[in-house]
Formats: sequence, structure tokens, C-alpha cells
Amino acid sequence: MEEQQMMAIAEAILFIAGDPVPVRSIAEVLDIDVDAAQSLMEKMLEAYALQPRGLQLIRINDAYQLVTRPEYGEYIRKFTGATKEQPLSRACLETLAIIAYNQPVTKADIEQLRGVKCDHAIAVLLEKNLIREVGRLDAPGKPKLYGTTELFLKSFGLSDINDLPPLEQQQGS
Amino acid sequence: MEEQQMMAIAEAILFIAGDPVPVRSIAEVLDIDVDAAQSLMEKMLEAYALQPRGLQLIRINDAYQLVTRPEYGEYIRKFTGATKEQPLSRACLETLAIIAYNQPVTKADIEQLRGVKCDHAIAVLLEKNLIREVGRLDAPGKPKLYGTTELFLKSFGLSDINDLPPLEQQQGS
Amino acid sequence: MGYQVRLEVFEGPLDLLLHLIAKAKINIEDISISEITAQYMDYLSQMQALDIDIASEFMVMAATLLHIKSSKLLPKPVQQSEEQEPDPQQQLIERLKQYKKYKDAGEWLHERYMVYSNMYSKLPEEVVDTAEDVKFSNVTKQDIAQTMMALLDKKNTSQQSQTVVRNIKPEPISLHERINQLAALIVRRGKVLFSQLVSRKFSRLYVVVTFLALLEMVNRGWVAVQQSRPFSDIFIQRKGLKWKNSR
Repeated sequence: MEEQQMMAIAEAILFIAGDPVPVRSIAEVLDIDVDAAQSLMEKMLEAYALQPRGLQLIRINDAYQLVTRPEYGEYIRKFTGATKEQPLSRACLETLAIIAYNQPVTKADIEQLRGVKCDHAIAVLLEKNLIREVGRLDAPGKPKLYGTTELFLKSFGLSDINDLPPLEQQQGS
Repeated sequence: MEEQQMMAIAEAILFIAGDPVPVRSIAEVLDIDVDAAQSLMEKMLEAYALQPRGLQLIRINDAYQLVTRPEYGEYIRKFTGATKEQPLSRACLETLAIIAYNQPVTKADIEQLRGVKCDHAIAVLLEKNLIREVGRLDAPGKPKLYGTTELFLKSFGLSDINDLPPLEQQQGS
Repeated sequence: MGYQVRLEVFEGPLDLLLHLIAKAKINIEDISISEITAQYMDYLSQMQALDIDIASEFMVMAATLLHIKSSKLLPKPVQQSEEQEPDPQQQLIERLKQYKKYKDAGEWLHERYMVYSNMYSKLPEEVVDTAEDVKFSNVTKQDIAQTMMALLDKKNTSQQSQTVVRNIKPEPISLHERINQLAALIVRRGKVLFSQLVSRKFSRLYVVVTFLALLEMVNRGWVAVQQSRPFSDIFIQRKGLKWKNSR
């Protein structure tokens, strides 16, 4: 395959993922070896840097991510401000509730329920040690499964996960 | 502001939004009038089309959206594990064609044209959200009128309903 | 199942007629009613021989064809008035021409669909106000439950009002399969809400099959279900010995 086409495919994948994509996954999808994928991505990173665009490619350890350029933050805030800005704790609480009641659960499941990307909230919850990775789903891409931690139980005064209030009782009120 | 910079901002906004963004919102964020935003986006659409990229800009009625190029769908599915969209049955396609070209249209009209009952095809198209009820005919029995949806436009790569080729042209075969 | 015979499937009588016309390599305008009628009847009798249900539309068309054919054989009645009935053969030709247009447009749509259903979009980014710190110190387990409930509510209402983007794939699924799927899920989760089993990407058929599967599982004593009031969500929980050691 031509290099340019491979870059186009990588771009499409990074776009869909939104998250950092390990160079290994890019290699897998393109059916090339990891070194080749690595150098492809480095070239792409340079190409992106040279173009006057709204997006940029960044590298985080062995992964690449498509993000908006920081200099346009003000406009993005203007755009999203018109819709609604969510406080972080709200986003995290929703994400935590979904994980607590549905564990083990993938990020895609959480996002499906919330209708927005949840990377940030998941990162914060992981960092606070309220959730953890409990395995990987046996599906293509092997997505991570999340569950709650002991600290979660302790923090909310639960002896075990079945202590969570049943959902249907509240619905009446 | 320079045009190139405005395009970059629009790109960043489309990336953040994910969903189609009305041209009005783009105008607002850039603080320009709607016509200017419209022509900016059309220029951007062309620029995107010319570049060998993984993404493309599409217009659906008065909104713009960033999506991956159809030719890389297979790679996206490999990456996400999604399954390929099933083709629509011939009954559905014929029914959809009749609705697209004659909307708003009743079931009786469709059945008259096709010479068979169309309940099942209509139910499937409604469920797939390719068509919707747009009202009722002011006639005995008040039959439902059907029309196509935005998803129809998107699924068939049409910017608006006028993008459909004239019916006569097809007759050649 | 016995032997299988391939018989071309037609979308209706008009579709069958177009097929016969194409096979005869003639223009729609030039159809010979007696030939076409013979072939049409032949096809219907093949269907009958194979025990295929013949939709009433096919029979109606057969009657129309026979009517046209017979009226051609009969001497023309004396013209009573200028405003006589339109020529049924001409009417049929018009219908066929109209139908062909949409059949071709359908093919065009098919090609487009195969291309453009390959376009993917991304989920919106969540924009959070990072200035605010996350404090869970005064959040209780009730808050978690309430949050989850609000999410499910929101999802339900957005389901009702939403008119855009919904991708549904045909899901050929058997009751048996669905029971196995649900069992696998319940082994993992222990408890689950019915609404979680049937997210909006599923068809009505899928929901019905899921519900039947659930009833069957209740019947087998595998699960206990609770519903606090009519139309509220159904809470499903593992029950009985089936699940012992399977965790």
C-alpha cells in the first residue's frame, strides 16, 4: 500500500478512536510491522505540524492521538459554552454510576449510555482509584473492562457491590 | 481573521462536536454572518476533497460534519470490531426510491406504483430511521404521509434531497 | 428439509413482467400480450407446483392480463362515445414504465448505500470544566443510584423524541440463542435491568425475543424479576442453583 493511503487510514482510525491509539494497533490494522507503523506515524506527525489546521497529532508514549490545537481553545469553549459545560464531578459521577451498576463494562458501553466520550472521566476515576481495569472483553480490539475498587466500596459505605440501592425502587419517587 | 485560520477553527469545532454542526453555529463562533460561514464551509469542503486524507467534510442540509472516507470503512471496522451494514432488501430500496422522489407520499401511492403491499418495507425503513411520518393527508381515513430523514441523506451521500438524480435519466438501461 | 429448488423471486407482478420482457429482449412498449401472458401463467404454475404461496397481487395481474388478451380477441364493440375507457394494455405499459423507473432508482440507491454506509462519524467530545475538582466526600450511594436512574431516564426520553441517527442491523436471532446470551450476561453481572438488555440500537423484534427469553428463564427458575409498577423498568436477578459454581 502507498504511504499516503496508509496515513489516510491512520487518520481515519485516530479520528474514530478519539483516544490515544497504540502504534501496535495501527500496525495491526494496516497489516505492517510496528517499526514501519512507528515511522509512518512520525512522518504523519511532522506533516500535521506543517499544515495550518485545527487538529494536531500528538504522541503519548507509544500511542498517537488526534486533538484540537490548543490555540483554538477559546473558540471551542465558545462553541460548547453555547451548548453546556459539564462540571467534572457530574461527568465522573455519571461514569462511576454506570460502572458500578454494570460492571464489568467497556468504555464504549459507558459512552453509549452517556452519549459523549468519557476518557477524561475514566482517567480521573482511575487516578482516584475508584475504578480499575478488571480485564479485557473477548471481542475484536480487546477493549478494557472496568469495575469498581475496594476503595469505591469503602468510600460509599458499601459492604459489597450488591449493597447498591436497587434501581427500580427509586423510579417511583 | 484570515480565511485559513477560520477554516482551522471550524475543523476543530467539527471534531469536538462529532455530530453535524449547523452553519449558523459556525457563523456564531467565528463571529461572521451566515452567508460568509456558508461559503467558507463550501471552500473547506472542496479543500478536503482535494487532499488525500482519511477524513472528509460532508454537508447535510444546513449542517456540516466530519466523517471518515467511505473507502476506508473496512479498516475502521477492523479497528472497532463493528460489523458491516447489511444491504437493504430490494423491496426496501424500491419503496425508499418512491418515497424519496415523491415525498410526502402515502402507503397507498407506494403500493400502487410497486403493485404489491409495502407494509413490511415501510416498517423496516421507519425502524432504520431512513423514512419518517411527515403528516397526514387531508383525505378520507387521513392516511399517513411519509418522507425521508436526514439519516437517509447521510446514508446515501446526499447533501439534500435535490441531490437525487432526475428519475428519467435512469431509464436508459 | 427436502431438496431445494431455485426459483427467482420477484418483488411483485410488475417485477415479474419486467423480467419476462427483459428475457424476451423487447421494449416495454412492444410487449405481445399473448406471449407475456403465457409466460406469466407458466411462472405462476411453477410456483404452485413448488407449493409457494402466491400473493393475491400476482393473481390480480393474471386476471388483468387475461382480460387484455381476451378483449383483443373479441371484435371491437361499436364505439359508443369518444370518452371510452383508457386502453388497459396502454395502462399496463404505463405502469410498467413507471415501476421500472423506481426499480432502477432503487438500484442506484443500493450502489450509493454500499459506499456511504462505510462512512463513520465520531462521538462528541465531552467538554468538562476542569477548574472544578472532583470531590466525592459528600456523595452517597443514593446519589450514585439516582445518577444512574437519571441516565436511564434521559436515555428513554431521548429514545422517544429522537428522530435522527439510529443504525439498526437485521438481527436474525433465535429465542434459544438469546437465552444463552442472557445467561452469559447474568453469569457475569448477577443482576441487570431489562432496559440494559435492549438498547435503542435493537429492533422491536429483538426486544420481543429478549422479553420471551426472559420469560423462559423465569419459567425455568433461573432468574427472579421485579417491576415496581406498570411500565417501569424490570429488575432481573440471578436465582436458583443454576448459577452455583459458574461464576
